[in-house]
Amino acid sequence: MINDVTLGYLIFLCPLLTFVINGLFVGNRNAKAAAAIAVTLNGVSALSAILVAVHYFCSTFAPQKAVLFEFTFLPFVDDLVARIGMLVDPLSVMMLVVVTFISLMVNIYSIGYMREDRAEGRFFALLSLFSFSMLGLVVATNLFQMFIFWELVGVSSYLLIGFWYHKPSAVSASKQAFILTRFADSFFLLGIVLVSYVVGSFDFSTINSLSLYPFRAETIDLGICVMSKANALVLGSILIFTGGWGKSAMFPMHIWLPNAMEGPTPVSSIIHSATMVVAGVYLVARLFPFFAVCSDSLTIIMWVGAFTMVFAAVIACTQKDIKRILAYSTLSQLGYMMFALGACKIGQAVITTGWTASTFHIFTHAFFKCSLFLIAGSLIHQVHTNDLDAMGGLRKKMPVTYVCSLISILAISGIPPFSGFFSKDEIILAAFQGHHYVVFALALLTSGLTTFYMFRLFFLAFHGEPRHEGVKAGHVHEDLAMTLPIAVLAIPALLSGLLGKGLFEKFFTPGKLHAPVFVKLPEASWIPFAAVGIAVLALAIAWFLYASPKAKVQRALDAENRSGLYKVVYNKFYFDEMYYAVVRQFIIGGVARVSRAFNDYVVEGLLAFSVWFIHKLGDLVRTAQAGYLPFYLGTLIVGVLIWRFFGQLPL
Amino acid sequence: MYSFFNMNFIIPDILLLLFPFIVIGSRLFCNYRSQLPWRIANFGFIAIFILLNFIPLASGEGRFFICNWKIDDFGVLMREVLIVSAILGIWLSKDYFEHGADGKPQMHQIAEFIGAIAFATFGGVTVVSACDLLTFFLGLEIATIPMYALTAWNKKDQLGSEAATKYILMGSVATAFELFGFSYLYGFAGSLHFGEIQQAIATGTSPLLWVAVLFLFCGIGFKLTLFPFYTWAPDVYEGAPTPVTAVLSVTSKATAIAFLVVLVFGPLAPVQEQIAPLIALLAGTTLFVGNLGALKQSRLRRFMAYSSIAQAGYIMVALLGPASTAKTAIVYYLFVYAVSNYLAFFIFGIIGHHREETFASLRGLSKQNPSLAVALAISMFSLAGIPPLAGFFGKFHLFFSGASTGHYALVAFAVLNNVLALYYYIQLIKSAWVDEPDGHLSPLRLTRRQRGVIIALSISVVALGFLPFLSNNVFAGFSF
Amino acid sequence: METILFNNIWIIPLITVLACLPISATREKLLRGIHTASATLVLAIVCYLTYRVYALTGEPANELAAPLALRFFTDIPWLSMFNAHYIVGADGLNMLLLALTAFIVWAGVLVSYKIKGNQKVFFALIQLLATSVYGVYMSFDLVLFFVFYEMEALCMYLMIACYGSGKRDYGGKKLTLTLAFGSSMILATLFGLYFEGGVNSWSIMELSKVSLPMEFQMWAFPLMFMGFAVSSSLFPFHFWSPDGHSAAPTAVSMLAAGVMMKMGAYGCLRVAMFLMPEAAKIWLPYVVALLIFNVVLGPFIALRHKDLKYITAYSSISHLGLIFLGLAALTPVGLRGASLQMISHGFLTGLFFATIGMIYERTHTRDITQMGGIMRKMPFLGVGFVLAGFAGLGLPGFSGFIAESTIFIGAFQQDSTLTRVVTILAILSITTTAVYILQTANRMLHGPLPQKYESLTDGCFREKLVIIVLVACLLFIGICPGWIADMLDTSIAPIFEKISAATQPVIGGIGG
Amino acid sequence: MNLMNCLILAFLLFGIGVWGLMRRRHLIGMLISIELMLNAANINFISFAYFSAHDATAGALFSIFVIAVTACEMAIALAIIVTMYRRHKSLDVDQLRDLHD
Repeated sequence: MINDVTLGYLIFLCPLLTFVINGLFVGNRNAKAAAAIAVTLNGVSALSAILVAVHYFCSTFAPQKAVLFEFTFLPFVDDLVARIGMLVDPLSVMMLVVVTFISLMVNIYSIGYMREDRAEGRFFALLSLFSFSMLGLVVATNLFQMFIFWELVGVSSYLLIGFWYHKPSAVSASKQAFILTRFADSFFLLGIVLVSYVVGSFDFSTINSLSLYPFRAETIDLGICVMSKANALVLGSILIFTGGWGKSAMFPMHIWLPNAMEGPTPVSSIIHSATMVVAGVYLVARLFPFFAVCSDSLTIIMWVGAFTMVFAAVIACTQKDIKRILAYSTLSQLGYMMFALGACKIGQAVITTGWTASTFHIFTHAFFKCSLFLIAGSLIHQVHTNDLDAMGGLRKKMPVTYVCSLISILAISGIPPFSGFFSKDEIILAAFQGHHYVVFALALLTSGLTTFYMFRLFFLAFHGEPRHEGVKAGHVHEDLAMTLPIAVLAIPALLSGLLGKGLFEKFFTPGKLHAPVFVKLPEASWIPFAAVGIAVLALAIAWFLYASPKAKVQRALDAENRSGLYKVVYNKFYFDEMYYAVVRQFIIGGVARVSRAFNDYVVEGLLAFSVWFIHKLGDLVRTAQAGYLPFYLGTLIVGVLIWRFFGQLPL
Repeated sequence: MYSFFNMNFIIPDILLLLFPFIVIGSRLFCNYRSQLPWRIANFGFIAIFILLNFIPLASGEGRFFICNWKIDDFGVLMREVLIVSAILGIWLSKDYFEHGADGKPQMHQIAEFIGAIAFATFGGVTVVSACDLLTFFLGLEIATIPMYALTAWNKKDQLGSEAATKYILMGSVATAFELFGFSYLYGFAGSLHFGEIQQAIATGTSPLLWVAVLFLFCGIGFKLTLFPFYTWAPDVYEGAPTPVTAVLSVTSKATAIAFLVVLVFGPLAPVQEQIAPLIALLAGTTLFVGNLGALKQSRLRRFMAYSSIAQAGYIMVALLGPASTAKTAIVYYLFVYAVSNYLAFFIFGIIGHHREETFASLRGLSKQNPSLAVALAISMFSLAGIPPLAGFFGKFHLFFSGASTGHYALVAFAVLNNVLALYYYIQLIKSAWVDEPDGHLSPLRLTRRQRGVIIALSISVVALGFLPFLSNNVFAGFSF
Repeated sequence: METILFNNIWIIPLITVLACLPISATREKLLRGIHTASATLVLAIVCYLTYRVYALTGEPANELAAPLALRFFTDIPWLSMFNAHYIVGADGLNMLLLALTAFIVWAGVLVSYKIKGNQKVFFALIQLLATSVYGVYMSFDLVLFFVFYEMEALCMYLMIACYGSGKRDYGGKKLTLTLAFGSSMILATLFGLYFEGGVNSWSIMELSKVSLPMEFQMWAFPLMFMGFAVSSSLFPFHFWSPDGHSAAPTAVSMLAAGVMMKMGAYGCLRVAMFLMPEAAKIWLPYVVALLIFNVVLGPFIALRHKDLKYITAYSSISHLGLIFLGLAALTPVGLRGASLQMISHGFLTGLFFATIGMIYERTHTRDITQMGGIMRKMPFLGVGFVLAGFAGLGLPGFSGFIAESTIFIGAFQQDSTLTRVVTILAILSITTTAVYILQTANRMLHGPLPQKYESLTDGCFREKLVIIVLVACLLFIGICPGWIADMLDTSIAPIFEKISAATQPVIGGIGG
Repeated sequence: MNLMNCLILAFLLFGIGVWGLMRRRHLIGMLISIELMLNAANINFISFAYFSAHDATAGALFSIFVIAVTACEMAIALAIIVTMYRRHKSLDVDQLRDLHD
């Protein structure tokens, strides 16, 4: 019998099964079988996810939180129990659909993309592990489960980014990604420990429904300082957000994401669209009532998001590596989602439009970003380089790809009626309604920038003269397995906004808030037009610079003789170098060296000294044994005197 | 006198007294290369040992032979220890009468040698069965004087004679101290009999008594190699022939410690608390100094000298406990110590028969003769007090007795010194197990006797400790 | 029946040693076979008994063993001179530790088939070591406990110095003497326990019923705790472990790091804290300060090392620091976390040293800067190492995560300032752990393959079996930790009751 | 002529013995000083026996035994010294430096 619970199990178990079968048995022997298994099982899980979603949203009773299944994992003290369960509410159902669908697409795509690779089986296994862990994260019913799968997401991304482990760049990139996110996760864990200690439970239901008043009186000793439990909760919320901060690659922990390009392109696409980076946003969305209660942290969230949004967009304008451009665009879009969540705060009150907008943007962004990466992948597959220098003039050679990429780029630039328009528009609206005018301006600016760099990429890649011998010679063709997912993804990229809008506005609320809700919202019907206008303007500039008949493409692609400012931006504000300096020089060269020196010289030195001292005493004893009889006789006499005076006899 | 007519418990002592005369006398009836004295010696000692085991234990106050020859459980067990030591000693010495070893010439006059050992043993017996100062003193002298002679047994070996000179000169000085102490004790109590001395002390003390105690401890401190009276030991142990060193390190130590036990738990019992600090200090300093001295030794017998100095210190710890515990501990430890020590000396002897007795000549033992290396490791670990070997349980007894009167600090100090001890015993094991053999080491050959003894001793070292029926047998019913 | 089986756990290795005495050292195949068989037999027995203990959880235990709930309880008079008894028994904690030991011993025998030198002696020593460790975990009489505890010194030096590599004599001496130092500190206090306890018994159960005089506890507890902590390489006494492990042969490193280092922590919990809870309450908050080195600086030191075994040794130091963090928390969760960490780290470090040993057998170097790309040539061993690394950095799914999170949550409930600080630092330093583990794995396994390693071969079946079994254990604990938690709670409950019942003594402050 | 005088005399004798033992480098001389010390002990015994002790015979007996015992001791010592002389051709204790650490 097929009911929601079995479907829920299916959604989980299919990817896990794929991982186990491919990883342990099939993987190395038969790549084709591995691919087949992966696609079929992921298809099943995607299908069941869609079924669940349909059944959930079409069910007669109003959509609400439901726990499909839940069992105890590890009990701690009385109420503090770690459980593994499956939580179903609009947000998680939406994410289930997105994750399973995207991973199905990517799996299909990988059949074509990884055809030449000798470790195809391992690739499919890890890909399924990746989606499995993301699914577990999405349906988590409590912080502990979320952290478990959170870590699994991190490690599987590590394995996938470093998939070509013979490439030093890939290895170091994967290490960087894992360690940076791990660094953030350590704060996340600390936050979990702190919050669970104060609240006494991991469950979202408990944490999301508490209010700070009972905690104001009691204090807690955090070692460094003593603070009231209410403040401790605020601190905890910030710590928990730090986890999402690193996972979603918000500034300044953003550098791992562009470097993660070293992995195979399908990996980048799934990381950027569905599985990894949105986890951070999802975390904040999932715990939104809690953050709303600890409302100070929302401000931080907003500013972090907003800054990353602009920062990444600026960098994206100058890059030449198409995957890097896409990566920075992802950063910028994540910034949108993040600050939308933060922007819900108005003074002490909290509105939920931003939350809806943010989740909506997660939804739409997944599709077009995934398809963009797949497109980039197929381009790279043709010209064997990431560099825009080598592209251009591909429009004729790859018509389907061309059309799909146009759709996705229009979507991301927020041109109606493509999907991106709706979600981004809602976000900007939320910023405006939240009276955060600076952020609002930044958002408008960034939407222009987005349009600019996306079309820069578009024009440089598809228009103009071919700059690559292969392309010139016409060795370029479209691979079915790679083009099919692109085409399929173009549909939601086009329509998801249009169709989803109503759904999201109907169902999507973060749940009951314990913060005062702001009722009267300013009317702003002009915002969409403003946004679209800016986008069109930016499009025009891009066309003028890169596609118009008198555009100087060579000049555009030349990174050398430029202004200093351009160079700084082109080198990503030298952030990689700064990180390198800090880690190498300060951590490894400084702290680690000092601590090792302490161990080797102080501790071992004391040991060596005591040994030396004992040996000296031994030498003393043996020098007394000079074989000199009068001395020996003397010791007899002296001995009597010694014990006479020190023998403590009552003489 | 109540048991004047069943004197069978005295038979072993009488035999032991007659025994050396028989052995030496047997020389008159055979030529000098005959095995007769050796056979008689073996038979005699073993017979005496067996007879001793027939004496029933747990007989309370002990039994008297003409009123000042007391035989109690402690005495019997000490007799057993001494006889065992003597048997092992003559077995060890046998080879040295067939060919020389360790650069020393071959030894002669086995009969007299055995006789001397027997006399020394009898001296020890006299000490443990004395009831008055005179017998006590005589026993000590009978136990000591043959040792002087034994040390110098190799007339041709000038190290031996030098060692003997040092030994006897210092020994006589120590005897003088001893006598001085005795004289003051006599002066204090006005009698030589232990019982009366004890009553006198119980009634009250005076400086005279303390001077006596001081001199007595200093005098016996020499024989027991306590700090700072141990200085003779390394030289004498090195100069003397190996079997004599072994006998010295076991028999004369056993005699000396028996002397102290009889003294402290006999006449001085009422003032045990007052002299406890002195005992503790002696113990602590002695074991520390002994361990320090042994750290960097390269010659085996000197090494064993320091190690036995340290062992003396450990034994002293037990003297702090109550009588029964202390006696149990000391007797048991002496058994264990004798066995482990003789095992080590047998191995060194075998080494010494083919090479010089240094650490260097142990190199590669584990490759040439693994079983010998294992036996060496066993004896060393036992001396270091590593369970489950007997040495650990022996030390445990000693510390148990010391701690039972709350001397935790001393016990802790002694236990920590065990680490030092372990260090130098491991040094020796290292040279036998780890160091690579350098080519020009003459190969080792074991006679049947040697192999048998080594196997027997190794087994007993392993088993004596943790097998309850071995370690409980005689001590279970210990009641003083 | 089961009681007899239980007692056989430590007897079987001894019998094996005796049985092998007459066999000549040249017949190595036979010797290896016998030892493998006996190790497997013990493993089977222990697994069965562990299952039994789990099945009996909650059943009424032998009332003679009160307050502890012991199964297979045996009490025979042993050495009447000082009332030493032969008391053994099993509750959840030590049964699991026995299972760990059995696994590690089994793995250790399997990995040392190719050991150079006299295999007869080597395997005999391994069995003796196994006996001592089994005995420590089984025994509830302090004399018996100490006898087994000290026995290790007898085997360790010979094994390291004769079969080790590198500075083997130095390492062996350092390890043996430091451990002996620790156990002598313990011995010094044992007598005090007996005489101050005043019940004329060495039995832990009997002694736990009396409360020892405070001024005795005040000096005895630190002495005993540090004595045990020496073998768990708590800060001032950690120096033996890197040199010792790096010098030791694979099996010995596995046993030493896997099970022997747990003996110390076990003793701290079972003897020191159980018998002297008042002093524990006073002292432990200060002990926590030492952990800053273990937990925080340990990973950094590992970061600076190039030798695989040094890295692993320092990671062990930091992981064992977490055990003490759990103990010092003095909360049930913390104690359970500490016990979990003992078990988890046993398997984890066993796997670490096993793979390192196998790789070293092939590459003949442990310097990670010399290696690279060997994942290509030996994927199985590489994966084994990486999995060990993941378990080490506390990845969910492996036992390490369970243990560490339990410890963190438990330690955070102890609201003394110092503990809080150290807990926070410990949580934050999981990053450092990740850094050095990934750096090691990348340097060694990834990147281009040097020319000289073209001819490397992957693990043989025997080695694969070891890796598979150990990884399976790690995953098993990591994925369904509930039952282990139940087993541990039954044995931790009495200890915690004793501690929580301990009233703060009148003489305040340190030193009484 | 009372107990104290005798004890003082004995003590002085003992001290003289020690002094000689320390000063002398000649083995025979050292033996003689040892004899002095032993006899000091004898004087103690006899004086105690004469003045204080309640079984006076014991002390006298003891001193006689002491004389006998020291006689054998000296005999052995002299024998050893003779062998020494055979080897070293001198009786100077400073020559006895072969055995040392």
